[in-house]
Amino acid sequence: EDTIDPNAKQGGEIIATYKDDVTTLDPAIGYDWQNWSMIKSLFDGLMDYEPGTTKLKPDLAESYEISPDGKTFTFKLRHGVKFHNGREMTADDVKYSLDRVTNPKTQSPGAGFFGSIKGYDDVAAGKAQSLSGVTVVDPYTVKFELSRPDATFLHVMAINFSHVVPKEEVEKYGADFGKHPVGTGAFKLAEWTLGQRIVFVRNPDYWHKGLPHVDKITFEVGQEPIVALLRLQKGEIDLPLDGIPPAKFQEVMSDPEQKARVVEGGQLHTGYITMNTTMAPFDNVKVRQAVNMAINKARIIQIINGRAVPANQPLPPSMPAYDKAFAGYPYDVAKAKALLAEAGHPDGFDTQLFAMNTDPNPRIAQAIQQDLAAIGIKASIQALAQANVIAAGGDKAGAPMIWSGGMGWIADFPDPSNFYGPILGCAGAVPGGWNWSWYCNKDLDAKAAEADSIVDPAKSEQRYKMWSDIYAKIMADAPWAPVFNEQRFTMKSARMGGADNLYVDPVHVPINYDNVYVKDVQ
Amino acid sequence: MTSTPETILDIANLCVSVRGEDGSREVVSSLSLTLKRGETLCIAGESGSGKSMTALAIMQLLPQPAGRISSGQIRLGDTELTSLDERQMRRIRGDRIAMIFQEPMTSLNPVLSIGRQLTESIEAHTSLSQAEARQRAIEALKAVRISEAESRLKQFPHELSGGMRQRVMIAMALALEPDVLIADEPTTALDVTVQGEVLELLRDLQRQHGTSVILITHDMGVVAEMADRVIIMRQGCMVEEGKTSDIFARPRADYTRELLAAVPRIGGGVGRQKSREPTEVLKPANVADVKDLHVRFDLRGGVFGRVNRRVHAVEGVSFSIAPNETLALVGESGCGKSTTAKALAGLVPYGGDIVIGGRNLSGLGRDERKAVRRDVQMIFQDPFASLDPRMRVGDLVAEPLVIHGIASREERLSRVATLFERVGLSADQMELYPHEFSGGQRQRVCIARALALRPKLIIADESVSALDVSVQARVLDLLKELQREFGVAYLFISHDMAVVENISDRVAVMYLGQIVEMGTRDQVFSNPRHPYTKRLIEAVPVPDPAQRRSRFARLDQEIPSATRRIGDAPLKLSLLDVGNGHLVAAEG
Amino acid sequence: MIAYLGRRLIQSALILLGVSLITFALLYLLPADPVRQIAGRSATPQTVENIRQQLGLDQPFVVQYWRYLTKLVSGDLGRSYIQRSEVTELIVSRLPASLLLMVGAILCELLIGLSMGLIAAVKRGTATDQTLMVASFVGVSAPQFVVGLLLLYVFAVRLSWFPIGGYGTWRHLVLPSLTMGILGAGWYARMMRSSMIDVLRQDYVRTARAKGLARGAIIFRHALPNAILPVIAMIGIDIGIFMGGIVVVESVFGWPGIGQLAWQAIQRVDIPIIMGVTLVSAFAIVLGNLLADIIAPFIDPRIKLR
Amino acid sequence: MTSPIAPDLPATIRMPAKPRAGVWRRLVKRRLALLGLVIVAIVVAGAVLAPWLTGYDPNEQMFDGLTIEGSPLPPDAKFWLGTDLLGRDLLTRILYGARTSLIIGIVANGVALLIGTLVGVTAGYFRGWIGSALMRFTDLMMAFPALLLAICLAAVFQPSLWIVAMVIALVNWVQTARVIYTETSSLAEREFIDAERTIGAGAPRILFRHILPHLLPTIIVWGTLGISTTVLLEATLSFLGIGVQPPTASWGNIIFENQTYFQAAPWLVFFPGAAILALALAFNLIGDALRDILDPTQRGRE
Ligand SMILES: Nc1ncnc2c1ncn2[C@@H]1O[C@H](COP(=O)(O)OP(=O)(O)OP(=O)(O)O)[C@@H](O)[C@H]1O
Ligand SMILES: Nc1ncnc2c1ncn2[C@@H]1O[C@H](COP(=O)(O)OP(=O)(O)OP(=O)(O)O)[C@@H](O)[C@H]1O
Ligand SMILES: [Mg+2]
Ligand SMILES: [Mg+2]
Repeated sequence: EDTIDPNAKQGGEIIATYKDDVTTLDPAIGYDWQNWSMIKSLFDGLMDYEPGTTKLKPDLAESYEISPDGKTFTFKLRHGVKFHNGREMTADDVKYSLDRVTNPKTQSPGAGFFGSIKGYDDVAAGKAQSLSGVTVVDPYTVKFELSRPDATFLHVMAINFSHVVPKEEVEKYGADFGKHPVGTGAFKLAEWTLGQRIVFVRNPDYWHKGLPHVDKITFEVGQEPIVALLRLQKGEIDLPLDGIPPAKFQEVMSDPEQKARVVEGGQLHTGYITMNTTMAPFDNVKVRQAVNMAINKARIIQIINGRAVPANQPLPPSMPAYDKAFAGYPYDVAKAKALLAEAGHPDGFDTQLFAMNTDPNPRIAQAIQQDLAAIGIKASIQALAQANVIAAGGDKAGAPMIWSGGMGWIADFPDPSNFYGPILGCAGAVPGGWNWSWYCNKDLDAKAAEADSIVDPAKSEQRYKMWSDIYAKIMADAPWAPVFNEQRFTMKSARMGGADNLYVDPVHVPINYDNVYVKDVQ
Repeated sequence: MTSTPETILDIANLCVSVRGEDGSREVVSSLSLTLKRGETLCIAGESGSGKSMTALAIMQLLPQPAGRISSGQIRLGDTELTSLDERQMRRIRGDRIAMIFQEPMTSLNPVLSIGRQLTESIEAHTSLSQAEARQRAIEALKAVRISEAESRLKQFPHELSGGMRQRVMIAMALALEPDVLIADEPTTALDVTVQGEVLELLRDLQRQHGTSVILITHDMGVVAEMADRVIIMRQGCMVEEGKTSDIFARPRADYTRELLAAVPRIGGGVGRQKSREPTEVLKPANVADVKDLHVRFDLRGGVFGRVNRRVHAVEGVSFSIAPNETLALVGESGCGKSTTAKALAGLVPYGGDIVIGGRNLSGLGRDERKAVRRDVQMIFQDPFASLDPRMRVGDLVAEPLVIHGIASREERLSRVATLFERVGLSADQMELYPHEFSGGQRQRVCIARALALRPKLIIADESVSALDVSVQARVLDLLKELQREFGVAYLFISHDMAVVENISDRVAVMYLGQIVEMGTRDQVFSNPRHPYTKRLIEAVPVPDPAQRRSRFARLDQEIPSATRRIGDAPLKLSLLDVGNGHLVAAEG
Repeated sequence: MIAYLGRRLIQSALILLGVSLITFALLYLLPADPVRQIAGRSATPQTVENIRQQLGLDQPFVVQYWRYLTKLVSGDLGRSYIQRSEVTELIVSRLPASLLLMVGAILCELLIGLSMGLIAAVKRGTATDQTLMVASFVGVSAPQFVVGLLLLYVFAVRLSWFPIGGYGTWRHLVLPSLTMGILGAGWYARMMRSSMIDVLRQDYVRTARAKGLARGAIIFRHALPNAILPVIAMIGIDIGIFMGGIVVVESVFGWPGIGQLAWQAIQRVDIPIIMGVTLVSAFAIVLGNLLADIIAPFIDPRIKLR
Repeated sequence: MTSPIAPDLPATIRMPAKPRAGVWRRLVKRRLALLGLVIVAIVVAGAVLAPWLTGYDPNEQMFDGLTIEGSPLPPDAKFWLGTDLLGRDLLTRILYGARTSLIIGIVANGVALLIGTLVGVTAGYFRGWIGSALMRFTDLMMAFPALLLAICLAAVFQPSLWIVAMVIALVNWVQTARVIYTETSSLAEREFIDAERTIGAGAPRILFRHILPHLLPTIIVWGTLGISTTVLLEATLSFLGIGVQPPTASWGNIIFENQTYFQAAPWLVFFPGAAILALALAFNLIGDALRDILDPTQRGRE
C-alpha cells in the first residue's frame, strides 16, 4: 500500500531497551508512554494515523460514515483480518472490546474517553453489561450512536483503549490478558520474561501486506539509560528508547558520527507551572500573570541542553489549533514586579513549588525558584515522588504551585480538546482530579462543548479557531505559566532505516515499530 | 639421668624490660643460666620477680608491644634465638622448646575444642595422620589423668575445671616431646595426687627423650622433689643458684633462707593455727548453711543438640560454716570444688538449699541479693580471667567499696592502698592494668578486692596457689588476722594440704561431687578414715630433697568421672559419724 | 535447640506480622491515592468510586488488613494495581536473580573484606594497613551508582571482559556482585581489622604461637573464629543493607531482581507490590538474623542459645 | 619472722592519677590523629565560616556558570572547583553543604550509634525476656522498610534537616544494636563479669563500666563507617522528599544529583565525594588513635 517505504528491506532482528519493565500489554489498561506504542504494534483499532504524522486514516475499518447530526458513526470492517490465534476478527469483537473497556470491572484508565457513546453511563455505573450505543449491524459493520456530537470520536477510535481484542483469549487469561496479549497487530508476542525481555515476532498473517519490516524485536528492560547508550555505542543494541540521558547529551551531539544517528522531533507535550487559582495569592490574576512574566524560559532551556522550545500557550506547536500568532507573556521582570505590587505584594510572598524528584525536574524547579525570587516570590521546593506530587495537586489545599515536568500532559491523541478537559476544565477541578490549577471557567467549558460538537471534518478549521480562542482566554486568566515544549531526540544504531519521522512519531511514542527496518539484510 | 653434660640452653646476661605508662622498667636484669640435656632446672622465687618473663623471653613471646629483650643472648644448641625472625622461631617453638603457660584459662582458645587444640600441635610437628594424632591426644589426656579422655576431646575450655585446663596445657606440651620444656607453675591448680602423676610424667619424658626441663614453681616441695639445680630469683635478679641439695641444706642468700623458712609443712610450719574446739565452732548462727546442693551440667550431642549426658559436678553436698571459722574444701581436680563455690556465689544454677546469714539464696529480691553479695565474697581460681582487663587494678579493688557506697573517695583510695600494702603490693601499682602484673601479683589483687568489703564469708578458690611461699605466708596471716578482727569465715578451697593444714578449722574432702570425709583439721589429718583422704595426705611432696621419693605411686585404676548418661545418676553416699562430728562416707 | 528454634520461629512469624501491620498502616495513611492512578485522568468520580469499591479500598482499615492477611495465608499477595499481575508471580520471577546477586555480593564482601581486614590487622600500623583502610573507606563512601558505572565502563566497555549488564551466566554476575560487595567489603574490612587486632593479642594466640603453628593456622584457626563473631552478626544486617543498594546496582547492570520492582512500585504507590516486597525482604532479614544467632554459638561455644 | 602485716599506711603513698587524664594530650601527640583532628577542624570551620570564605551565594545560578550549551564549567581560576548543572559555584555549595552533612554524619549518626549501643548492650547482657524482646524489636526495625517510613513522614511533616536526621537516627541504630548484641552476649559469659556480679555490681555498672569499654573498638568502627553511609543516605531520603530540599546543598545530594554526570563533569562527583571520604577518614584516624590510647595493652606503643 501507499504507506510502505519502497526502500524498506524485509527481515532482520532488532534490540531495543527500556529502563522500566513493561507493566502490561492489555490495550484496555496500558497507559504508559512505554507500552503505548508496543500495544499499537500488537493490536489495531478501527482508526489509525499515517505513520509519522498526525493524519487520521481508517485501519481495521475500511471506511466510515458520519451522520449529518454527527451522532452516528458507521464503520465498515476490513475482511480477512485475523487475530494472532488465527480466528477472523468481526464486528462482534469490536463491540466486545468496547463493552470490556468501559466495564468498570476492567478498571480501564481510558474508560472515560468513551463517555460520548450512548449507554456509557449505565455501563460505567455497573447497571448494564453492554453499551447500548454500539450495535453490530453485520459481521463487517458496526454502528456507534453517541449521546452528543463528538468531534474527537474518530481519534477515540484510534487510541489504544478502543483496540480490538478477542473475547475467547481475554476470558482464557482473565486478569492476566495483559501478559498474554492476542490482537490483530503487526507483531505478536513471542516471549515475556518478567524483568528481562519481551520479544515480538512478525505476524505473518498481518492484513497490511508488507508490514512489519523486521522479523523480531527484542525489548530488553531494566537497564539505566546511560548503560543502554554505552551498549548502543558498542553496537550491542539498536534503539535505546529512553532517549539520550542528559549526562550524555553533549557527548553525543558533539560527535558528528553519533549526532547523525539522532533524530529530533517535536512531541505533543507542554511543560508548565500550575498555580492554584483558589489559593491566595494565586487567586489574583495579576499574581499569576506576574509569574508568567518572571520565568526566564531561555535559561531553563539552556539548563536542559536546549532540548526544548519555549512555550507561551498550553498547546504544543505540532498540535492543530496552535496559535503561531499568539504572543503570550514576555519575559519582563520589571513588569512582573509592577504587577505584583499592583496585586498588593510589592515585597513578594512565600509559597511552595512542587516538582517531581527525577532529573531534570528538581533542577528546573530551582531555576524557576530563582526566577521567582527575582520578583520577590520566595518559593520553597518540594521535590517528591510522582505519586505524592499528584496527590498534592489533587488536593485543593495541597499545592500552590506545581512544575508539571515528568508528569506533564502528553496528548493521547492529536486534537486540541485533549489539552482541556481533565487539566484545565471544571471536570478536572475536583478532589483527586488532574486540574492542579483548580481553574474552572464555566464559559469556557460551554465553549469547549460547542467546539467539540462540530463533527464535520470540513469544518475542522472553524473548530480549531474556536479552540485557539479558548486557549487564548485561558492564557489571559493565566492559571498556568507554560514554560517549554520538549523536543524528542531518538538515537538509533547505524543499521536502522526508515524515515526520520518514524523515530519521532507523534502518535507511536517513542517510535513506530511497524514501519522501521534494518538496512543490513540482503 | 644427667649423664650427658652437654649444654642445650645457654642464657647470658639476659635483660628484659617492659614499657609502661611512665617509661621502661627492667623486669629481668642480667640473668645468666645454663641448662644441660636431661636436666631439670627449677626457678623459684618471689612472685613478680621475672620468672615468667624469662620463660617468655626464651620463647620470644614477650608481651607485645610492651616487653622486649634489651640485651643478652639466648642460645639453644648452636642457634642464637634473639636474632631469629618470627618464621625461624616458629620452627623452634613447639618442636624444640615447648612451654606450659601459667594461666590456663586464658591460654586456651575458648572457641576451639580441647581435641582440636591438642591434635593440631601434634600434627604440626609430626607426620602423623589425623586419626593417629587423635589417638595420641587421647593418650596424652589419659597420661595427665583426665577422665573420659575420649569424650573430653569434644569439650571446650570453659567446660573444664581449672585443674583440667592446666592438665590439658600440660598434655599439649608433653605430646610434642620437645628438647626443652618450660613449665610455668604447671601444677599450681592440681591436687597432690594428680600433681604427683604429672611430675612423674615429666620425669618419664626426661628419661625417655632426654628432655631438659625448666620448672618454674613456688612450691618448695615440688622443687625438692624434682630439681637437679635451683635458681632463686628476686626482683628480676638471680639471688642464688646451686644444686638442690645445697640450696635446701645450706642456703647462702638471706632471701633463700627467708623463703625456706616460710614453707608450710604438714604438722608444723610457721603460721600454723591453734586448733580450736569443735564446740566453739558449732554455734547456732551459721554464716552459711548448704543442704543437699546439686549442680549438674547438661552435655549436648548429636545433630539436634539433644541432652544426652550430664556432668554431676556437685551431687548432694551439705555443710555449714560458722562465723570465725575456716572450712577447707579439698579434693581431686574436677571433683566440684569450684562449682560448689560458684553456687554459693550465685553464679551457677543449683538444686538444694543455700542459706547465707539466715537468708535462703533462692527467691531473694534485688536489694536483698545485693546485701547478701556484700557478705559473701569470692576469690576466683583464675585471677587473670576474673579481672577486667580494661580497668586499673586500683579501681578494680576500690569497686566493691564504690558499689556498696562505702567511704568517701579519699578514704577509699587510702583503704585500697592499705589493702595493696597488706597483700604485698605497692600502692603505686594501683595505676597499672591487670596484664602488667605477674600471675602471683594478679592473685593478690583478687584477694585485695575480696577483702575490701570485709565480708562475713570469703570463698577462696585456690587463692594462694600462685604465690611464693613468703608472700603466701603473709597473705595467710592477713586472712587469719581479719578473721580474728572481724570474725570472717572462710571457705578455703585448696589442693595444697600443707596450707590447708595450716589455716583450716575444719576440712571437707570431696570426691566426684560428694563429700567423703569431713571433720576438724586434726580429725582429718591425724586420723584420715576414707581411703581417698589417706591417699591425698600421702601424696604431699615434702620440701626436703633428702626425702625425695624415687617414684610416685602410679594409680592404676580407671580414672573416675562425674559425667554420666541421662538417667544414670550416681549413688548417693551416706556419711557416718565416727565420733565427735568426724563424718566419713561409708565405703561403697 | 529445637525448643529454641521453635520459639524463634514463632517470634519470627510475629515479627513478620508486625512488619505487615505497620507497613499496611503506613500505606493506608499515605496521601497518594492508588485508585486515582488506576482510573486515569479522564475518569469520572463515579468510576473512581467504583474501582475503589472493587479493590475494597473503601473498607475500614481493619477489614482491609484482615482481608490481606487471610489471603496472605494462602500465599496470595494480591494483584498489582499498575501492572495488574499477580504479585506472587512478579516476585517469584525476580527473586532468584536477587538472591543470586546477594550470594555473589556476600562472597565478594567476605573475600575482599575479610582478607583486607586480616591483612591490615596482621600488618597493623604499616603502610599496607593504612592503604587498605583508606581503600575500605573509599569503598564505603563511594556512591554505588558511580562504582557500578566505573566498573562497567572499565571491565565491560573498555576491556570487554564481562558483558555490559544482563543476566544469565556467571560472567554476568561478577560486576554487579562486585559493585554491591565493595560497599560491604569496606565494612567487613574495618570490622575484621578491629576485632582481629583485639584477638591477636590474646593469650591463646600466644599459646598457638608457642606451639609453633604455622602462621596460617594461627590466624585462620585460632584468631579468625574469635574475631569473626561480630562479622557473623552482619549476615542479617547485610540483607537489610542490600535492599537499599540493590535498586541502583540492578538498574545499572540490568539485573532483573526485585529491587527495581520495589522502586517502581514505591514511585507509583503500587501498594500490593510494596507489601509483597516488604514481606519478602523482611522474611529474608528475619531469617538472616535467626541464622546469625544460630551460628554464633557454634563459633563461640560460650554463647548459649536462649 | 616479723609480722607480715604492714603498719597503717604511711602518708607518703602516691595516689594514682585519674585514669582518663591526658587522653587528649596523648591524642594530639600522634601524628595521624592530629591530622584527623585538623581535617575535622577544617571541615567545621568551612561550614561555620562559609559566608566569609567564598564570594558566591551557594544558590545563585550564575549566568556565566554554564556554557552556551548548558554544560557546567570545569574547575578554573574563577570557579575553583567548577560549577554545577545550574551554574552554581561548587566550592561554595560544598562549604555550605558541610553544615547539613556534619549534622547528619555526626549528630544523627551519633544518636543512632548511641541508641544502637544501648539496645545492643542491654539485650546482650540480660537473659530472658528483656533481651529477647529487645532483639526481636531490633529485628522488626531491621525488617521494616525504612524508605517507606521516610515517605510517610515526608507526607506528614514539612521536610527538613531535622526530620531527616531523626529518621536516620531511628533507622540506623539497628545494625549497631545487632553487632553490639552479639559481642555483648559473648562478653557477658566472660569470667570477670561473673566476678563483678559477686562483688555486688548491678547491671548498669557492669554494662557501662565493664562491658562498654570492651565494645569501644567496635563502636568506633561503626561510628566512623556510619559517617559516610548516613551522609549518602541523607541524599536518598532527600530525594524521596523528607530531607533538605533543593536548593539547600548537602554533600550527599550534590553527589546524588550529579552522579550520572560523573563522566561528563567528574568534578561534580569527585569533590563532594572526596569531602565525605576526608571527613570519614579523619574520624577514623582519631578513632583508631583513641582506641589505641584507651586500650591498656597497647601502652608502650607510643
Ligand atoms: N605486660 C606487662 N607489662 C608491664 N609489666 C609487666 C607485664 N607483664 C609482667 N610485668 C611485670 O614484670 C614483672 C615480672 O613478671 P613475671 O610475670 O615474670 O613474674 P613471675 O616471677 O612469673 O611472678 P609469679 O610467680 O607471680 O608469676 C612483674 O613485676 C610484672 O609486674
Ligand atoms: N560449664 C560447664 N559445662 C560442663 N561441665 C562443666 C562446666 N563447668 C564445670 N564442669 C565440669 O564440672 C566438674 C567439676 O568442675 P569444678 O570446676 O567444680 O572442679 P574443681 O573441683 O574446682 O577442680 P579444679 O581443682 O581442677 O579446679 C568437672 O568435671 C568439669 O568438667
Ligand atoms: Mg609468673
Ligand atoms: Mg576449680
